[in-house]
Amino acid sequence: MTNVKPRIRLDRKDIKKGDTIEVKALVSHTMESGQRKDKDGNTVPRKIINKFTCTMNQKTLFACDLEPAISANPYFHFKLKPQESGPLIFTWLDDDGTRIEATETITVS
Amino acid sequence: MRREAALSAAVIAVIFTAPGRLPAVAQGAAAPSAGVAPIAPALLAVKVVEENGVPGVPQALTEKPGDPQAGAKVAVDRRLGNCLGCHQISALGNEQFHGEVGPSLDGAATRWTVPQLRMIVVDPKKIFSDETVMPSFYRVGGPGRVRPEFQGKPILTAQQVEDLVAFLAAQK
Amino acid sequence: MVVTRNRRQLLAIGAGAVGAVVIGTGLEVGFGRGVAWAAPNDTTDLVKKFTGGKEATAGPLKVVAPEIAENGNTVPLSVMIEGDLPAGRRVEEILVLADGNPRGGVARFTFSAEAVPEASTRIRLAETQNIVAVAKMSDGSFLTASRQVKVTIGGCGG
Amino acid sequence: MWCGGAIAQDALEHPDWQGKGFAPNVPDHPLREIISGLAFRTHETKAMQSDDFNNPGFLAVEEGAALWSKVDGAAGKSCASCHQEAVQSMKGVRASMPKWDEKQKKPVNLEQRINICRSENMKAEPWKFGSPELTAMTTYVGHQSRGTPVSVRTDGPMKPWFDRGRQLFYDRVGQLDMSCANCHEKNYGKFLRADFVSQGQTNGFPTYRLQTQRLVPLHERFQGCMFDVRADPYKPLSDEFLALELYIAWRGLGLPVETPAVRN
Repeated sequence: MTNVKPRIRLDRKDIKKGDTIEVKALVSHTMESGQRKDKDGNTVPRKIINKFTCTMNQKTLFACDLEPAISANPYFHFKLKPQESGPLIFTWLDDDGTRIEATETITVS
Repeated sequence: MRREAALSAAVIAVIFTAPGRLPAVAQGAAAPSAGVAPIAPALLAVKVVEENGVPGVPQALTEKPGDPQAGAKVAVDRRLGNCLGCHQISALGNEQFHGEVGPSLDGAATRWTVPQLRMIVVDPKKIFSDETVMPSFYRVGGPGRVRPEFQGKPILTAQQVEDLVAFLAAQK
Repeated sequence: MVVTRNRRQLLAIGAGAVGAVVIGTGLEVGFGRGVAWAAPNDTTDLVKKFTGGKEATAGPLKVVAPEIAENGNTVPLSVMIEGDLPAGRRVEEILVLADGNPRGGVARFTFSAEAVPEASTRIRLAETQNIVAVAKMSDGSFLTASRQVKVTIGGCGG
Repeated sequence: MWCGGAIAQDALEHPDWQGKGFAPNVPDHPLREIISGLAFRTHETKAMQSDDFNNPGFLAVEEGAALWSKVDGAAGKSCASCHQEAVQSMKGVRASMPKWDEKQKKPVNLEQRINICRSENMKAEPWKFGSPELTAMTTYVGHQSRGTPVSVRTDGPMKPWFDRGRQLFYDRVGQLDMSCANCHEKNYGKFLRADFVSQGQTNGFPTYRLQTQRLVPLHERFQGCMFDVRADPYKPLSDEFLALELYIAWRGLGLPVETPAVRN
């Protein structure tokens, strides 16, 4: 599914300092584990998203290193307490070097 | 447990079909000649004997006696008997998740004789009814569209049937 | 009717209970003694590598997952801190492992000071096993928690 | 007949499916109560379906939405060129599928309808069954009927197809000698090992399956069931599966479309 944009949902985008934002992130990916065999008995090579990060102003707020034990279409739900306004940049890194990015801007007052 | 209706009509004394491999394609259900109960075609060579109105297979299918330990494995293995798919069996309490489609097999040997247990494994439709969901484990033919790799083969081998019967005979 | 549990389950329960004190002990109950456990994977080594051999203690870390997964390929999982951490201590990372998969690694979450130490995802479990979480604290100490998830067995033989 | 004991369930909880359906409002219906497959799933799975963000099936809804307005084929058209906004134009479409097609002289399902549109109106290559594109579009169009009760026609020229479908539903096939009815009519609401058997309703398809971790079209699910009873499955979009799809849709008359549902 090449047309699919990653899905991001923030429960709110305008917050006061000290407040918590809930973030959900979902991306379309088969997360081929490298342990599966195809019809002819050949091992299907591993191809997974191996890293997910959420950064702001060059600072990593939340990250996850993924192993093949993460289900296809990786889903994350986490909470941030951002101290400043700006774009939250979400990045998914594929084993093959492909980078998927999404941005959501928040305001902290 | 109530025994479901036994045989539909005429007493089946002996059913013999050619041993060994049978034609792969289903022969359809409409084979019986006039006056004979509609029995599933192409039963493997087993001798069915009715006792007190209930059919059974008194003669073991193999010379080697059944091994209840091996039979327990047949009951568990999802590619063999897969008995746990539908039945609860306390003797296999180490195995997770017992199905509940059929009755518990605890005490099976107190409800059925060994020939009857063998009959149930070989072709349960003879004892229950054609409606039973339980597969016939030692029969070929009958149902249609069998996947090529299973055509002409029963679900269990004769030895696996004997092992399973030995296991069931121990469920008292 | 007597509920018979297999050795593995009993041991797993034991591991959970003992693991509530010190993970070293908990894992030894699970992996040691040469018990008939499914081939131990690299979970123990991964924990050692993560902690540098330090002891991980029970604490407010919690693993949330269904007791029985409807399907092992998509199991909802959350790790979180329940209750308050001692002042000045913050969770920097949480390592998540599955001790019955071909390989133990599942995920490693990194939390900045601007993140709540809590995350959810969906994971693959090959069979009934324990999910083990180890949290690295800002003061260099480690917390641990585990949770057994039973993975269902399908009815059809195929 | 069966006794549910602790040993069998291994702490498996029976989902609370009873009373979650409704009585069929046609005579001679084989089910006392029509119940969506959702009622047979665990609360974690229900929760995944009930939140449109958590539900990974929405990845396909979004892909379908993108394809809807993508020009393809010699006619230089997209779906949107003729049908404008799917939210309005496709509402209810999925609920009445499969539907009689006068030109083809047979019923067609949603996948076939989409491909007929592609080849006839867009002059584009039909999508292959099971391709991400066809499944995504089927999901997207199907989703526009979410909440609409299933209401297939089974009279007139559909009648022989309906009868054929019913026959297929009760036909025992494969080495395991089983029919759809053996499980989904006689034994729903029971554990088959750890699989909790549903009525085999189709109102959620294409469905995101936890097992395959992707959207599964209905005919692929049919194939899976036949394969598991060691039968040689019919081909997707074959007349047999079309007839079966029609008949099972009728068994679920009145169930709201849930596309994309989440199932085990």
